[in-house]
This record gives sequence, structure tokens and C-alpha cells, in this order.
Amino acid sequence: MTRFNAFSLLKNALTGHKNWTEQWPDSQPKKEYDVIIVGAGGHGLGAAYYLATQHGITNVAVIDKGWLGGGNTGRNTTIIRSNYLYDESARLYDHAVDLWEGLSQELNYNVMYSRRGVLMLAHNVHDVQSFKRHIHANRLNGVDNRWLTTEECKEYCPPLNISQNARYPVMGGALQERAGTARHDAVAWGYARGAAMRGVDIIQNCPVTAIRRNADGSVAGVETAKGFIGAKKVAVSAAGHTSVVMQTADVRLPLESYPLQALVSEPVKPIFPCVVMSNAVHAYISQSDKGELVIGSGTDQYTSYSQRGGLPLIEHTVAAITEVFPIFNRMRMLRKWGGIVDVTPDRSAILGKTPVEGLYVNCGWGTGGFKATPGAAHTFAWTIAKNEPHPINAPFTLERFKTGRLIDEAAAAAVAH
Amino acid sequence: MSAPISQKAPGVLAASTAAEIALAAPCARLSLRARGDLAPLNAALGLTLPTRIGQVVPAGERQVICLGPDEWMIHAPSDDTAAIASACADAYATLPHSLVDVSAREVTLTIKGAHAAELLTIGCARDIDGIPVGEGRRTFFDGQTVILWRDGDTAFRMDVWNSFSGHVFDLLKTGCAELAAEHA
Amino acid sequence: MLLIHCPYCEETLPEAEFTYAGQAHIIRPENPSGQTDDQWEEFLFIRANPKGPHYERWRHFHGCGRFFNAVRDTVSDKFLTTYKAGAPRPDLSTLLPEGQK
Amino acid sequence: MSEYRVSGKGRVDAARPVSFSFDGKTFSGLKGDTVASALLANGVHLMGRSFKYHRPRGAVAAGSEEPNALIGTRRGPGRFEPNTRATVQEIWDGLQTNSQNKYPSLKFDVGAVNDAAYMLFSAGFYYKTFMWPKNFWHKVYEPFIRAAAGLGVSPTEEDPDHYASRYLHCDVLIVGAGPTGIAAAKAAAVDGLKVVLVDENAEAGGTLLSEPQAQIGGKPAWDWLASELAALKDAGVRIMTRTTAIGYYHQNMIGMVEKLTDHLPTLPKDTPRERMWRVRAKRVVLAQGALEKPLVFHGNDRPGVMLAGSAQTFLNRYGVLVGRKPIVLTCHDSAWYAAFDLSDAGAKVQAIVDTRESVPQALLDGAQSRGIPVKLSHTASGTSGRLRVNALRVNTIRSGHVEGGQNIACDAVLTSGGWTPSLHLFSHTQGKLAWDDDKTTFLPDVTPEDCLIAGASRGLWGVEAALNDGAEKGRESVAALGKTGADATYAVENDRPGTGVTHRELPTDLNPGRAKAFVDYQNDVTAKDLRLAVREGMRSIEHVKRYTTNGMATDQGKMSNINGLNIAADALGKKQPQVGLTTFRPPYTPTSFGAFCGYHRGDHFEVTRKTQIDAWAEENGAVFEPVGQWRRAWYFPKAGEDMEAAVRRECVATRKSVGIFDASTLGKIEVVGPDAVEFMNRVYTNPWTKLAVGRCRYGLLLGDDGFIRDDGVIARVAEDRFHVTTTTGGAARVLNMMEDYLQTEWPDLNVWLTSTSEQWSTIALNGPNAAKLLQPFVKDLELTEETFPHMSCTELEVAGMPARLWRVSFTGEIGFEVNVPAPMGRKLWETLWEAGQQYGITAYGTETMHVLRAEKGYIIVGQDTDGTVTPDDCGLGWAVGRKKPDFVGKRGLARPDLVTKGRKHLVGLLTEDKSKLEEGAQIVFDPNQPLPMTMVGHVTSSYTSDAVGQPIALALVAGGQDKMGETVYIPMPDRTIAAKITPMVFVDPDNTRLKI
Repeated sequence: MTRFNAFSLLKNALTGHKNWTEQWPDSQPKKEYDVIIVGAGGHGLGAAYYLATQHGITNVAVIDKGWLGGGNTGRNTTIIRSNYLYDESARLYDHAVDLWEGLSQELNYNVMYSRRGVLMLAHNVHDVQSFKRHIHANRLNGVDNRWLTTEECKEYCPPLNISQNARYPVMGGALQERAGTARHDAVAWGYARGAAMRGVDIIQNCPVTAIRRNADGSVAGVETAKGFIGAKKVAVSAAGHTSVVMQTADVRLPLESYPLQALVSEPVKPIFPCVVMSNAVHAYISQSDKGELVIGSGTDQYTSYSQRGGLPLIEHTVAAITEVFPIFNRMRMLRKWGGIVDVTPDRSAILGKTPVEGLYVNCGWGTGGFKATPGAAHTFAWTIAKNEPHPINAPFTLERFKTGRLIDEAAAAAVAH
Repeated sequence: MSAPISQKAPGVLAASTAAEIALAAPCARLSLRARGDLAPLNAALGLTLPTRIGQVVPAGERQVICLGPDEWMIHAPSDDTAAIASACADAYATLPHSLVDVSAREVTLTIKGAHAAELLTIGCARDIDGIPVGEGRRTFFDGQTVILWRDGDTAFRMDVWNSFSGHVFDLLKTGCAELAAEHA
Repeated sequence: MLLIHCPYCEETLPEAEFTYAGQAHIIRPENPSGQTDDQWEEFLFIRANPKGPHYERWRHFHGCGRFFNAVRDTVSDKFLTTYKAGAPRPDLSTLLPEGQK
Repeated sequence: MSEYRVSGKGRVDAARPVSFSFDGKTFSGLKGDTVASALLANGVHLMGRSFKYHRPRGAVAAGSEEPNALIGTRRGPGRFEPNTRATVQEIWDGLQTNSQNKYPSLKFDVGAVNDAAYMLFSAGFYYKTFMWPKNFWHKVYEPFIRAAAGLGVSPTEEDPDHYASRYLHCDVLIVGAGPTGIAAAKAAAVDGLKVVLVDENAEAGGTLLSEPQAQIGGKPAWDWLASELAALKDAGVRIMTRTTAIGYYHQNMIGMVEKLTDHLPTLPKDTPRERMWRVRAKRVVLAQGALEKPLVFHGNDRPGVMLAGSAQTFLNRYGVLVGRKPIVLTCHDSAWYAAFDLSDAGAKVQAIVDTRESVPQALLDGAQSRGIPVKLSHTASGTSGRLRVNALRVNTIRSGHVEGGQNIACDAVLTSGGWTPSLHLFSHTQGKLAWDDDKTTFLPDVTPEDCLIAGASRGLWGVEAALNDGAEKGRESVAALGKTGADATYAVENDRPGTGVTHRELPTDLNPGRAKAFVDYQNDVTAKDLRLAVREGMRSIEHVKRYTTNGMATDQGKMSNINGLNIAADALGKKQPQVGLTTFRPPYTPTSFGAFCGYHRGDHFEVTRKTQIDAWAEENGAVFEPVGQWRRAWYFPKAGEDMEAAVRRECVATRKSVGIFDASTLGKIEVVGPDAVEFMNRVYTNPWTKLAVGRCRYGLLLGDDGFIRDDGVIARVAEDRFHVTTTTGGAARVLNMMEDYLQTEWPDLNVWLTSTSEQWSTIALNGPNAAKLLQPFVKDLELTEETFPHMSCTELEVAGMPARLWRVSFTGEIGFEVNVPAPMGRKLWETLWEAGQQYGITAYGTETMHVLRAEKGYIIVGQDTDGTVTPDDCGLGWAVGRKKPDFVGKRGLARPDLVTKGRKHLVGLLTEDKSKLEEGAQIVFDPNQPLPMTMVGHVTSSYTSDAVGQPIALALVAGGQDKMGETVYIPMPDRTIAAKITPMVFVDPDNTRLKI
């Protein structure tokens, strides 16, 4: 496989780009693998990549019902940050950011990790208290995050409306400068190329219909559209579809799948330097390198696999954006799309072993999945390889819903009084 | 800062060639909840409580709308409250129920004029034509719960909680002018 | 925006009047204190989350205020039926069109 | 009349000249022109620059699918939009427009250097480089790439226009007012059915506007159109023009955006710029027609190269010749008719170049009679000309082999690669598409929605076919509604149904690896890029699209998707359906944010709830804070006071004499019925059976997970009637939760819930003089310890107003809460304010309320708790009726982690250096540990306190209740603060101040 660099690009340019080779082959399934990963998104492909590079396990297949990277990996708003409140979350997401920063070089594939800063706006006293709590916790955890005054917010993000007469006045914000965005497709492609290079089979358009178990209850393999494929270990990383797949192994999860929408504007010259999140009005926005304003919306109220959200939610999201950035009112929406996010009761992921021997699960990321990709994949690979929790993913167990030891980022954002 | 709608004098608040929005005079509003054989309450109120949701039954100066399987809203002259309350109280032993005075909770806006129904479409998601004249519905107007009474093809009443009434009125007023310009 | 039939109002109305209330037919046990931790986890958190027909609850929040049950296909988002709270859980085979049974 | 304007042609108004500007130069057009047609009438083809290579570009199309001719449009301050389609924007006197993505000028753009290096900027090039040195990406490469990207510039001022929205319910909605849609509307317009016919163009008619030659039932097309539209209006059909159906949502909800003012020279009063229509239709007919496909060949993007059908439209609809010496390049019959029309209008058509070996005789005759040279079995391998095409390189194809070409001079190249049905809205319904091999295109298959698709959008060519199919689908639609539609069959003369063949790239004698044969014009994606993507392992059209950005331009692939698919499929050696079609996503055309916002901007973005006393607070200089949907008086600064000074004054005054506070936003629920007390026992943690009528009790509400959800004081008004209060933000949530349990779990209970939050205005009087102040206004009740002790409630008259009077305190002082019918609130407030002057009464806001309650150790749910806190955690164990068989949360409280040792407890903190802690600050036991530190809690509340004589704080600390008196540390960026753990009550622990 050709190594990517300016020189190879130039060389190929001069030869009419005829000599580039395919970045990953379209593999057909073998009879058996050491590890089968269900779901060829960033998380699944990443886990395969780290199994190969960190643990020397290369007899691995990544199986997807559709095209790789076609799920939430290719449908999210690419926000990356790690300024979470709880130690457990902060460690996991910060581990991810550490990996993000070197990922292009690691993969020899430019995933365009853009350290442009993520600014979270506080619109009321409660936000201020909550964000300061995050900032202090992050500081003592060694996680980058600092408070900006209203004026500093405006300076950092000039399109911001800081009029105190606004329906939701900006009372300051929490800034993580180390955070930013990345090119979502490139993440999937880069991991796929890296894994394939090391012998991992990537099997696309091959729905997994069931997980088969041995008489002793342990995992035997997966039933697929292309027949049964044996495996010593099966790891499910199927985002919105995880419940459906795990059900076939009689593992029932505290998960619900909701439609999540996002949209982009027509492309314009650079106007928006960073990422801004406003939880109070439910709006998330950045500008892609192509020039489009990339805007994240909320989830619809009902569970769904339709990847098709309603109009009212989009109306609210756009209204929220123009409330905070009135100059964008005459910009135009180019396209909007939907994804399916799997949500747990405490809004934190489930990442590790299951009651079934040899079956592992990585799910429940809600809207946080993309930013966690390298960190989740890296620690998930460890757990699959060693059959034990990685110190970083250890708290994200299934048991916590029984004991009540939740990692409740949602509750910590708390209810207004 | 203008006073809340509830502290304004009854009368026209906004008008255009398309429609007119007025604040109705205060009245008694009683939320009635009950299950089972309603006869004792019918007797107490001197009317037959409607049992189909949306149905309105007028009785003299009293008017009752059925809002739910066990819920009614009674509108009556303000000085009628005590009479209704004591009459229902007498029926309580035979038919336990809940009667709560919410007269001060909300205001009533009357919406009249050639384009009154169209005006409502700026905030009502449901089909206004689905509400027959002489009936009403509890429904949704730009995110707020309201009770919408249809008194005629082009005459409506809308009951709105105090703190939402300003928002709802401003929107109706904007629509009023918009429709006038449109049909000028 | 979905269209939802309220079994109490007997009208089919826009989703805007309704609020979603999660999976249906999860009955709160008579004596919660007698429940094991597993049972209580099941009651609080474990959800079917099916891809296809889903028994779920809605509330006609801006209308009659009633909570009611529905069966909705989570792939097409179409309602197969709605029914009053307390009514028995309808049999799927009576709801699905031929060929989908 | 400019040399390209043909008098007597088109639907523009020759008597109404309109002047507008483009890049500062003034141009003249006619009423009815678009910017594009007007510029073309002035011989201007160069209208923009492409995204990546900055190549000069002109209009290729005449409608909303235009990818090249994107301009900035301005109407004075605040009214500017980028990326407007010149082919859609109607001109009006004074309209200012400008070209985009060029520097310094459209004619000379330095960005065009990229074009020279185009071999470098191949598909996905940026994934392969810009990686070294590592930190250069952030500092050098990305800023460079970003600056190069984007088309127009963003608006920078606030938008002065307003926007609107409406709901619309109808029986039949027909999208597209071409022949198909009009025939469908006519068939559906029966029995008073509500029929709506929409079209994105300024006038209805669709194809008919470009085909005046057609004779429908003996009538010339335009006469027929006029009479049909009139008839439809008479029949009550609502015809909406300049209205785009942008998206097809669940259960036949269609979003439509109506443009009301962008075409007007002056803005009418009270008229929104755009209106979002949320349409709910019982049946929908999609009649969006078809889009012409460009041909893919080297230099096919040069200004002057455009779609033949669009040239025909520019001529017949706008009376504009796109060239005097055009040449036609095609593989489909339709382009021949364009040649004929232009020729008849006086253009000297240089040749008709058709790749096919044979075409219908009628076409050959038509060409011959007009003296147009015909070149069958010919292809084109290039164009020349710098800013405008001046020649087409034409080659002979002999037995599949392309021979050396000859240049034919021309001033326009009219191409047609055939037609693609418009399936956008059909796809929004999640409808399935079926590949048609003969037509080499996708056709609609089945859709889950109550929707039919008709005419050209399902592959039927020609006006007659469109009319008859439209009529049939119209009838089908109303038949589904139990009605019988009007019968009609249409016969059309001079119709132009055509056929043709499909190409990927046109055959050429040049090296295809070097060709600049564009598929996606705007994004500069060439056939070569698509083949490269496939070579690199991109096997699905989704991957190819994302890797090359083909189809991701602002035309959303209208021009490029099918050509891209054909080329990718060929490269993969697969059939198109195996490669797949990228899903169409809303909106159909780019739609302004304003249209989505509608009325929800500024003050109306979301409702702002205000109490009856809010206006008084504003008049008296209050500063407000948003709390949920409410705005509440935060504090009442006097001249020269900052927040801290004002709050200290309010606190001191209240503890010294009397303060008045607006508590009206508290949620209130009336719980009534024989089973009221049983219901309360089940919902709240506390026991209620023994609470006497006329008494109040603090109530604590948990979720079934055992964590605190809400709290409030609750009064037993009668045996079977409770007056419950909730937190301000919790009101709706708590009532919903109660209804949920009542309706779903305990339907047997005879009890009902009614929200009375807004029935009452609630005024709180607190302070040693509160009783003295209030006494004169309450006859027949002595406000003494004996007659009306703390936590009493009663119904009586206060200042002549019917009231519910409570003796409660959220401050630790003697306190009363007076509830009066809401609208009387301000009168009572002013009465008490008046009378209170003798005691120096002080109005206080939420901040002072927070300080006073914290001094007394009262918690605020949501501030001191965060959804992970149990009653025991915050010292409220006493409020839990453990003997009760059950209450919401009882089982949850018994879960392992909720009974484990070392949970975080809410305690008081006093700093050793008397400094004020920051809310949210984290707490550690060992200040000298390295990062990451082990945090054992955080500060939930912190205030300056004159009553205590030093700042106080509440904090959650691990095992805090067992660590009284111990020291903890709060490491701040600049220094570490030591604080001592204390009980939560800082003021008057024995409640002596509560006594009158």
C-alpha cells in the first residue's frame, strides 16, 4: 500500500494518479476469526486497528450491514472535547484527545484534527455554577478548560451576540482550547486502511443477524447474510443498533435509540473560528474547512431507527443558532440529515465485558461517540485482548445500573431550580 | 414595560382589516374533575355535563366544556363562583370530585374577523376546521396550552394562562397585521 | 411531525400536542421493597428498544392530558394502533399488514 | 434592445426596463428577467468562479439547479445574502449583485493558480498530505485550506426583515405547477376538496413556459395555460408560486417556503420576507418534472457551455439568445428543438453534433430546412476560449474509434445528455427507487407515504404524456378520498417527446487522465477524480461522493449525481443500482435560516414568563435573572450599588426589620379527593396522614431511583385537599410525574390534580417586623405564636382580598406567604409596600433569598443537589417516612451504592482565611497531592454573610457528616484555601428568631 506523503502525491500527480492502490480490500469472510467486531464505524475499525497494532491480534474481521463509516461516524458534527465533569469521563475523553492529536501521523492519514477550541456558553446563573464546577474539576484532573467572561467570549468568537437583552444572554463560557473537530470520514477510512494493512478483514454489506452461543453459554460466532462465521470473541460496536444485535445473545441493555439531526449551511469564507455549544438553547455550531456552518440539533422525543427527524426540531435548532448568532439569519441551510444515537439512563457509555463469556460491548455514547473514538477503540481493544477492563474503561460497566453507581453527566448538568 | 394582559381593561387590544383581538371580561373559571355517574353534579350545576371531549354545553350564563374523560372547565359570571362551589360541595358526599377555582389563572382572548381562523394557523398545529362551531378544544398555540372555543365560523375565544398571554398576544397581533397586508 | 390518534379524544392530531412517555406495559411492582436489585434495575432501566413494532406510551399533553399506549413501528415511525391506558396489550399479528407477520 | 434580446419573444415585459448592478457595473434588463437572463441579454456569460480551481464559470442552467452562477445579492444595510442563484433571483430597480470567490476581480483571479496545479489537487489529496511537520497542520496548512474554501462571504449584520410561518391542512397537495401538476389539480378540484398547487418559480406553467409551440386541445400552450390557471382559481384551488416544497416529512407533512419580497423593488409594510408553510396533506402528488443532464467532456465548464433546454428557456421565457453563433452537442432529441428555436429566433446555429449514428428523420428535416449543418456519429473533445467559449473541438466517431478533431467556432455550446427525473421529495418519503436500464436512470418505485408521483418525474417525456398522467394521478388521489375526479384526456400537437442515449464521459481522442471533464461543476470534481476514488477502494457511491465531494455542492447533486454514478459504476464494472444512489436530503434547494426561525427570533425566540409583580420590579430598578422560562427579580440595586452591595443591604434589612419577596413563580398544585392523603403518602417521602388541616409541612420528592427530584412546602387546606408547592423550574415536571403515577400506576385512587401555579400571586414577608406589618390587614386572625404558629395555614381576607395565608419561612426569620388571586398580586404588594415604609421595608430578589436560606441551612434542589443526591446525603433523612410501606424512591434508596459508606454529604464550610469560596470549586483532603488529584466534593453554594460575620458555603463532601470540625482544602489556580466542615445551619440553630 502506498505510503501517503507530499512526495508520493507529487509523484502520482505526474503519472496521472494511475498508481494509487486501494486503501482497503473488499474482503470476503473466512470460516473463523479470533475476534469479530460488529460495526465498521470509527469505534469498530479503531478497535480492530489497535488489536492489530497494540496486541498483535490480526485474525480479526470487522463486519458491517452497510458501508464502513456509513453510520454515526459519517453523520455527526465532529465535535471533539474532553472537559467532562466526572473523573471517569474526563479520563476517557482526555485519553481520546491525546490520541486525536497524533492520529494523522499514527495512521499516515490526515484526519484533520483541528484544535480550534470548544466554547460552551453559560446563559444563566445555574449554567455559570455548573460550568465553574466543571472547570475546577477539570483543572484538578489536569484537563484543559477555563472560564471566559462575556467579553472574552465575544473576542474568541466574534459572530457571538452578547447583548444582555437577549432572551438568553451570554453570561460567560467555558473554553477548552485543546478541543476542536476532525474530518469524520477520514477517521473511519484511516483506521480501515491501517487495520487492513495489518491483515484485518473488513466485510461490508453483510448484516449480522444473530450472535450464536455455545452450549456453555460462551460466544461461538455470528450468523450473517453471508452465513455463519465462527469467532472466539465477538465485540459489538453497533451504535444505534446495539440493542438489536445484543438481544440475539439474550443480553438486554439499558439503551434507547433516538433520532438525532444535524445540518450544514451553504459554504462561505471563514467567519467562525471555533466550536460553540449552547446547552441552554440546544445549539452546537462550527465551520467546516469547506466553509459550511455545521450545526448539531437535539434528539426527537421518541425512539426511532428511521434516521429521519422532524421539522419542528430543526426549526428550533436554527432559531437557537440565530438567537446566539443573529448575523446568520440570511444564511441558507444546504442539507440536513439524521442519525441514530443509543442513549443510556446516565448518558454515559457502556464499554467492556458482558455477562456472556467472550462477548464485549461498546455502546451508549449518545451524542458523545465521535469525540471518544480513539480512546474508546484503544481501551476496548485492550479489554477484548486481555478479557479484562482497561483502567480507563473500568468504571463504564453494565453493573452500575444495578448498584446505582452512575456516571451521570446529565444529572450533573442538573435541573434548573 | 407594559402591564400583563390580565391587568389590562377588557376590550379590543389589537385590530386590523383581517381580524380583531380583544380581552374578554373576567369570569369565574372552575376546573371540575369527576368519574362515574355524574347525575349528582348535573343536578348541582343545573346542566348536563358533556361527555364527549370538546363538546360545549351552555346553561344560562354558565358554560361547560369537556376537556378530558374526567375533566371539565366551567365558565360563569364572577359572582356565581360561591353558588357553584356550595352546590358541588353538597354533591361531594354522593359523588366525590375535585372543584378548583382557577378564575385568576388565565385570561380569555376573543379573536374575531374575516381571517380569524387563518390567524390561528400561525400557532395552532391542528386543523382549525376540525373544530365545529359551538365546540372547543384544549390544544396548542405556539408551544403553549390553550383552550380554544369556536363560537362561530369567524369567532373564537382562547383561554391562556397569565404568564403565556403576553407571548401569545404579541404573536396574534403580528399575524393580525400580516394578514391585513396579505388580503389588502 | 407525526400524526397521533388520541384514543380518548378520538381524533388524529399532530405530534405537537403530545409528549412521548417511553416503553409501555412496564408495571411498577406492588411491593417495590420486595424486589431484588436485578428486578429493580430491570424496572428502572432495561428497555426493549426494538427495531420494528414498539409498545410505547404517549401523553396528550396539550389536549385531554391522558397517558395512553401505542404500537409504533420504529423503522417507519408509523403508528399501528393506539389504545387507552389499562387496555390489554394488542396482539401484533392483528396489527401487521400481511407479509410482515 | 441589446443584441441578444429577441423582441416579441419571452414573457418579460419589454415596456418595463429594470436596472440593477453586477460587480458595480449597471445593467439594464426587463421586468420578469432573472439576473442571469438579464446578464445574458447583455452578452455576459462570465458570472462566477469555481470552488477549488477558481475556473471562470457561467450559467449552465436556467433554474434552481444552477451550480455555477452564484452571486451575492444586496438590498441596503443588513439585507445581503451570499450564494444566491443568478438564474432564480428576479431583478428589480436598484438590486445590487456581485460575483464571488475571486480576487482581485472576476476576470482576473489569482486563485486560478490552483487550476494550473490541478493534478496535485486530485480527489482526497488532503488526506494524503499536510501531515508534516505535525504542528504545521494547525498553524499553516489548515488556515490556508480554510481561506481557500467557501464561496461567498457571510452576512455580517443583523437581519432587519421578519419571517413567518403557518400550518396548512389540505386534501391534495400538488408539488410542481407544470403540465402534470396543472392537470392533476384540475382532476382533483372537485366537491370542495381543498387542493393546493405549488411551484418554486415566479409563475406557474413549468415546461409550458419554455414550449410555446405546443398546441393543447387546439389552443396555443400559453393561452391554454392562462385559461387553465384562471379556471383552477375559480374552482378554489390555491395556487402558490415562489413557493418551494423543501422537505417531505412523516405522514404527509411537507415543509414549504414561500418567498414574498425578494423580487420586489420596495418592501411592503407588515409583510414577511419568507414564510414557512407546514402543510399536512391527505394526499400528495409529486410533479417536479425532470432535470437535464450535462455532457461530460474536456472543457465542458467554459462560460457559454450550457444545457440546451436552458438555452431554450432563456429564449422562450425571457426572450434572450444565449449566443448568436451557438453550436449544439447532444445525444438526445430534445437539444435539436433548442437548436430549431434558437435558429428561428435569428441565431446562426453552427452545427448540431450528435453522438448517435441516426436520429428521427423529422429532426434531420428540421435541421435541413433551417440550413443547420448536422454531424451524426460525432463527439466533442474540448473547448477553447478564455472567459467565454469560442470554439468546440469536434471529432468523428468511426466504428467506436474517435478520430482527430476540428475546431468549430461558436459563442455558445448547448449540450444535452438526456433527462433525469426529479426524485428528491419522493426520496424524502423513504420511497424506494428502481433502476431503469433503457432510460439509464432511477425511477420511483414504492413509497410508505400517501403519495403519487407523476409526469416527467417518473420518466414520461412530452407535454401530452405529462398532462394525461397528471390527470390520472389527480383522479387517483381524490378517489382515495372517496371522491370522483374530473375526467380529461389531452391531445397535444407540436409536442416534443424525445429519446436519446446515455454517455459517461464523451468518447475522446485525448488522454482521459489529463482531461478536465467536469461532473460536479461547483466543486470541481472531474471524471478522473471519480475514477481515482474507485481505484483507491471507494466502492459505494456514498464513499465516492464523500471522497471526491461529488454531489455535495449547493445544487445537492442535481447536475452531477447521475453522471457521477454512471462513471463510478463503469469504473467498478458494476450496474448502477449495485453502486447505489446517494440519498437526497432536505431542503430541496438551500433555504434561509430565517424561514426556519419564523416568528421565533429576539423576544419571541422562546416565551418569557413574567409574574404580576414583574412590572413593579422593573419600575423599581430590579435586575433580572432567567430561571427556566421565567424571568425573576435578581436584586434591587440602589443608585451606585453593585450586586454585592445591594444583596448585603437586602439581607441585613430583612433580618433587621422586614423584607418583601415575590415568590409567585413557585409551582402550585391542588391535590383534591378522598384519596388525597394516600396519594401524598405514595408520592412524597414524608408521612402525611397525621398532618392536621390548617398545617404545613416540608415535602421531599424522589424519583424511583432514590435521588432527590424536587421539594416544597405543602399545606393541608382540608381533609381531602392539599396545596402543594414545587420549585419554580420543577412545576411542570412534577405535575407530569404525579399525573404519570396517578394515571398509570394508581388509577384506582380517587384524587385529582390541578395546576394552580398561576391562580395565585405569592408574596413573602420575612423579618422580625413581618407580623407587625401584616396584622392590620388580617382581621379576625391574631398573628401570635399561639393563634397562628409557624407552619400554619388558613384562608381569609388580606387587605380585603381573598387569600391563603401561610406562616412559613425560607429565611429563618418570622415569615408569611400570602397567596391572593394572581391579578391582585400587584395591588397587595403595593399595599404592603406602602404600609411597610414605617419599618423600612425592603424588596429583595432571588439572590438575597438564596443567601438567607443558606445562612439557615435550607437547600435549593438543583443547586445543592444535582440528581445524584439522596435525602440522607443532604441531611434530610428526617423527612423520609421509613415506616411507610412504599413511596416513590423507597426501593431506589436501598440500592447498594446509595447505602454505601463515604457518600458525599451536604455540609457547611467556613474558610480559615475568611475568604469567599467560588461555587463549583472542588474539595480535596490532601492539598499536596500531584495531579490528577482525588476530589472529595465541591462547593454548591457560597455567599458573603453579614449575619455570620464571614462568608459561608454549603458543600458536598465525602463522608462530610462524620467529619464535623475537620479541615478540607480547596485548591484554586492561585492558592489553596483551607476550610472547616461545619453543620449546615449557620444562623439561629434553635429557631428562636422564628418566634413572634
